[in-house]
Amino acid sequence: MAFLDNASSTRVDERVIEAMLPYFRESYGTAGMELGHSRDVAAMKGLENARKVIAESINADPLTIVFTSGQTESNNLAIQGAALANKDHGKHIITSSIEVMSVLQACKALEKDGFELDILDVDENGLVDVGQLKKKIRKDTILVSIQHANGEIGTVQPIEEIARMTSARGVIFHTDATQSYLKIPVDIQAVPINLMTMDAHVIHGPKGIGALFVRKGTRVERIMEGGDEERRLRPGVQNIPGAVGFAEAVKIWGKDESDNLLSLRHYVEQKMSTTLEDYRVTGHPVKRLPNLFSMVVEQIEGESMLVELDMDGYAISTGSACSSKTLQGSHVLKAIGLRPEIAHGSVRVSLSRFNTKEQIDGFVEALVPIVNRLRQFSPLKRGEYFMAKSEAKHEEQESSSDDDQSLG
Amino acid sequence: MAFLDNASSTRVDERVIEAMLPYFRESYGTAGMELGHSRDVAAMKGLENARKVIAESINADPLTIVFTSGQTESNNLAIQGAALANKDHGKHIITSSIEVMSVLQACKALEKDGFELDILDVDENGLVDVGQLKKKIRKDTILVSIQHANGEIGTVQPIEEIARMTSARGVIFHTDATQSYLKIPVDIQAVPINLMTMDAHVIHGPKGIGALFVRKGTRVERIMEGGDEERRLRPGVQNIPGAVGFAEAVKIWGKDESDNLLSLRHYVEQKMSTTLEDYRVTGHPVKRLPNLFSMVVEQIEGESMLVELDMDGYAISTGSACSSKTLQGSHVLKAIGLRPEIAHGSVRVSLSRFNTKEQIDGFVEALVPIVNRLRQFSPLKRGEYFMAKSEAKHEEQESSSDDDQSLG
Amino acid sequence: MREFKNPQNMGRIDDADGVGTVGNPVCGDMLRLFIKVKDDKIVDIKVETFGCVAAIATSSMTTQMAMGMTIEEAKTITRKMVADALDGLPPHKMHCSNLAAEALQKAIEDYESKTQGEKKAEKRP
Amino acid sequence: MREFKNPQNMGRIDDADGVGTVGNPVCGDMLRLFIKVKDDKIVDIKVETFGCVAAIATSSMTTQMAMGMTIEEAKTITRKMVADALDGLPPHKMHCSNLAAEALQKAIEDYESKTQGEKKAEKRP
Ligand SMILES: Cc1ncc(COP(=O)(O)O)c(C=O)c1O
Ligand SMILES: Cc1ncc(COP(=O)(O)O)c(C=O)c1O
Repeated sequence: MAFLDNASSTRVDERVIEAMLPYFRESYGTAGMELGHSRDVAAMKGLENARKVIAESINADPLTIVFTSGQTESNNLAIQGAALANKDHGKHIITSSIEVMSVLQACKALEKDGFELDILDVDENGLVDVGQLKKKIRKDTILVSIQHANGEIGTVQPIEEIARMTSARGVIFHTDATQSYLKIPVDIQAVPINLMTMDAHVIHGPKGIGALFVRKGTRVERIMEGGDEERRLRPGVQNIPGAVGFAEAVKIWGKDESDNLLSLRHYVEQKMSTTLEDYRVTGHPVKRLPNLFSMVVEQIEGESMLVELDMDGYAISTGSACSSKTLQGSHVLKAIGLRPEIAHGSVRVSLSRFNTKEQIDGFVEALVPIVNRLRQFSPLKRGEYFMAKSEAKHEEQESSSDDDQSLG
Repeated sequence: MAFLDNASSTRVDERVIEAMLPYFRESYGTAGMELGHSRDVAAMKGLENARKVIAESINADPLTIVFTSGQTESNNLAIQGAALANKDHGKHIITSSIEVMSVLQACKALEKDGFELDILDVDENGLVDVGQLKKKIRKDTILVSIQHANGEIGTVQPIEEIARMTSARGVIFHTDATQSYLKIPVDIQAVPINLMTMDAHVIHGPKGIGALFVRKGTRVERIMEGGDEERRLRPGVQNIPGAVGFAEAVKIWGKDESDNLLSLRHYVEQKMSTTLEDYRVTGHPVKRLPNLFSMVVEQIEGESMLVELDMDGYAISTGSACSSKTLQGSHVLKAIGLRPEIAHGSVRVSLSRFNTKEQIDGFVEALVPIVNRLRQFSPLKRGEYFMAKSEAKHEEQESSSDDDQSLG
Repeated sequence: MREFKNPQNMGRIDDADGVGTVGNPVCGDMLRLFIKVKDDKIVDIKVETFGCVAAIATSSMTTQMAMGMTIEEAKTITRKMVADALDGLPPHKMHCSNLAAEALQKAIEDYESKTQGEKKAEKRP
Repeated sequence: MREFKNPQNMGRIDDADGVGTVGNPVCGDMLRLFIKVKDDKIVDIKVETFGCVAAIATSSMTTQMAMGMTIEEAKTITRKMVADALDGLPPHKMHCSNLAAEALQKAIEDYESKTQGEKKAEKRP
């Protein structure tokens, strides 16, 4: 089995499992008390060492790292927390149209509480226009949330530029760095990001643990009530084995790992370009996650490819509407202007340290006959990949007034 | 090392670790898609089987179980979520003075949002008076939150009676059952509880995973935004290994386990009564968690005992003010009317399946000389254990106007 | 899954007696179903499917059911029959399974409208 | 930790020359410190402590420092000296470490007020 869906989640590295085991078996105390019994002290040391490791990975102070249950919670804490803590300064928030649901929905939920929201368009490569962002900033803008890299198409945003610009204007900048963390290093001393989301489960760490970097002086309110844990920003007994596993995943991340992933991605690209017909790479051609290759394959639908590939032993993902419970296609593929029937043909390959060139060879060799067979009985003809932006807008309005019946 | 602090957290059972490993190593997919690749399908099956196991343990439908990151999140989701979803029906909430911080603080935070809060007193055994609760219920009462069992003194509340009473009045009833779960079985078909908090890490499961039972028809709003996971009540990639471990902990809970814990607690009580002088058991003499023994030892302070016992290899906990970062003594010991200097002498022994009579013998034999030595140089004389309730009220007002300097 | 892995009767019939098209690639699935009729019996049937696994599987299932049936028999093939035969589709996939049966009915309508034309032509002399 | 495990000079002196009591058990820690003085030197010192580990450890440390000192030397023992000697108490425990030095100063005051009374009595004849 070749697992090529590492942007969804990753295999937990054996060294990470090893690192967690003592915290299940021996140091299973909590980290509440300063002068607790030995098991609590050992647990607390594990937790605080983990915090140091995460902090060092972004050149930050350990005091700025808040452990959470993962990406969704970090994003909610950042956005709800910063909005509520700073509402006296203004009510305006800016985000982009290709953020993950936890960012988009958290921002939209704030609209109901009287906040005003601007959602930035992206270009056909998925890039936010910093000039446009700059223009949208108002006197009462308190928060900008733009992801570091997109999990579906891999496009990397110019967060350094955005951070400098927002910082100069006294606006809080949050970035969801879940997909880019470690893969594209960030030095928090050099880049004035205020809040940054990280998650363990996409870097061979466990599920259920993430972190939020909170710059000193950035005001954030907690969104869950309770005790004083995590500098009162995230109460409750900490997931200490999770934090230790998270830190181990960070420690074992190789110096060459991003380069290796990029080489492997180049191999995918080359192999694909010499073997497959009528597809188009999505995401920015250069500013892209080293481990992410995504494309749309013309005339066929992604879920069919996914299921056939799975039978042949290859795990990929798709942004096809068929593949989601709500039958809504990927909002990201829509945002970059893909026609719905084209977006249906989406295939995402996301790599990890456990993938090999042999797996890629096997994958592409399995994919081609599947595509050919599905194309053979497709009622669609070779067509246009992109619609004009205005057309896309129009479609969007139409489809939002459709009911579920008409989707599929 | 004898670990007698199992109400804080517990050793993860080897069988639980074994059950989780395949979800770290092989079934590390997410549970987002219905027709995903095999790893996702395997992950989803693991998650849904876990949900079934938790559901069966309280005789509920799997659809009523929402996985969360633990007690704190379950309590916040229940209280914030139910209050916000039902605010059109009323603004009045009732809880008790001995709830955990996540319940008390979640209720208090709602006061700032315009909700009205009544906090019920408890008697010297820690019991809520159902008659008093009944009288406090108003036409606009929407939520009552009373824990099943207290984690510091072990007192078990009459939740069946409370549930029947609130249900008859159309008031939502939430109970934090973290400490009692499995130890005191609850049949959700027989008892009209609306919301119930459970957590894995006090029943030999992992930290970072808990659940909230949400009765069908009980309206709750989610407190974090994101995707559609967990019936939209708790978005984000689920902690699947955690859920599987949680379920395994439930499966291996022995039929006789509560009885065994109670026998061991009786052994502690007996041993203590024949060996130690000038102490008093706290909590209800009969309606108490089978695994929890707590007491206050006269003339001495708990942290000192804790540290000395730890050096001798015994882990216990204390509600002494010295043992918390804020230097606030246990609000529970205050609520049952203990004088502050008496509350300082608190010692909690909480048992698990890994404890033995030999450990108890060793513990009591270690405790007695420690108590004697500390008493020898205590400036306090043998005194009164309890102050009148009115006196306690007075003290509370005084101390809340004190600044940190005066605490210790 | 078997139906999906080895779907039967996929493709087109160039000289079909009836063709039915349903769905819209913009919204999701699209099907085009072809029938060849002889002596009121379906003697050949093929389907082109763009869409999810459920749509492909029900396409295959529907064509296998209809093959060899009389037109009147084929008219009784409903969504429900197909779904039951495939049993246990996730609820949100139910509407995909409707498409093949719908396409079949449309193809039959198309055939009937054409043959009624022919019959009228036959009656004319 | 060593100071806590084997605290020195714990207990009381029944015929003490000076006694200092600080703290309040209601708020947390309470200390009572006893000194015996001969030729202006502290020749015996004992302390009763109710309170946390830090209070006990600093009680022990303070009494060891003061033992053998002249009254004037003992007056220079400050909270800071004790905390430094124990080095690295958690911040929220700092105030506990103040108590022992405070109790010592109070005991010295008590001693001086008593001896001044005596000196006056001596001068009287
Ligand atoms: C077992 C256990 N879990 C969790 C907590 C803290 O929970 P919360 O943050 O919900 O007050 C405590 C605190 O007493 C506890 O004893
Ligand atoms: C790796 C990964 N984690 C988590 C999520 C879901 O996150 P959220 O609930 O924050 O949208 C996604 C969704 O795309 C994802 O790809």
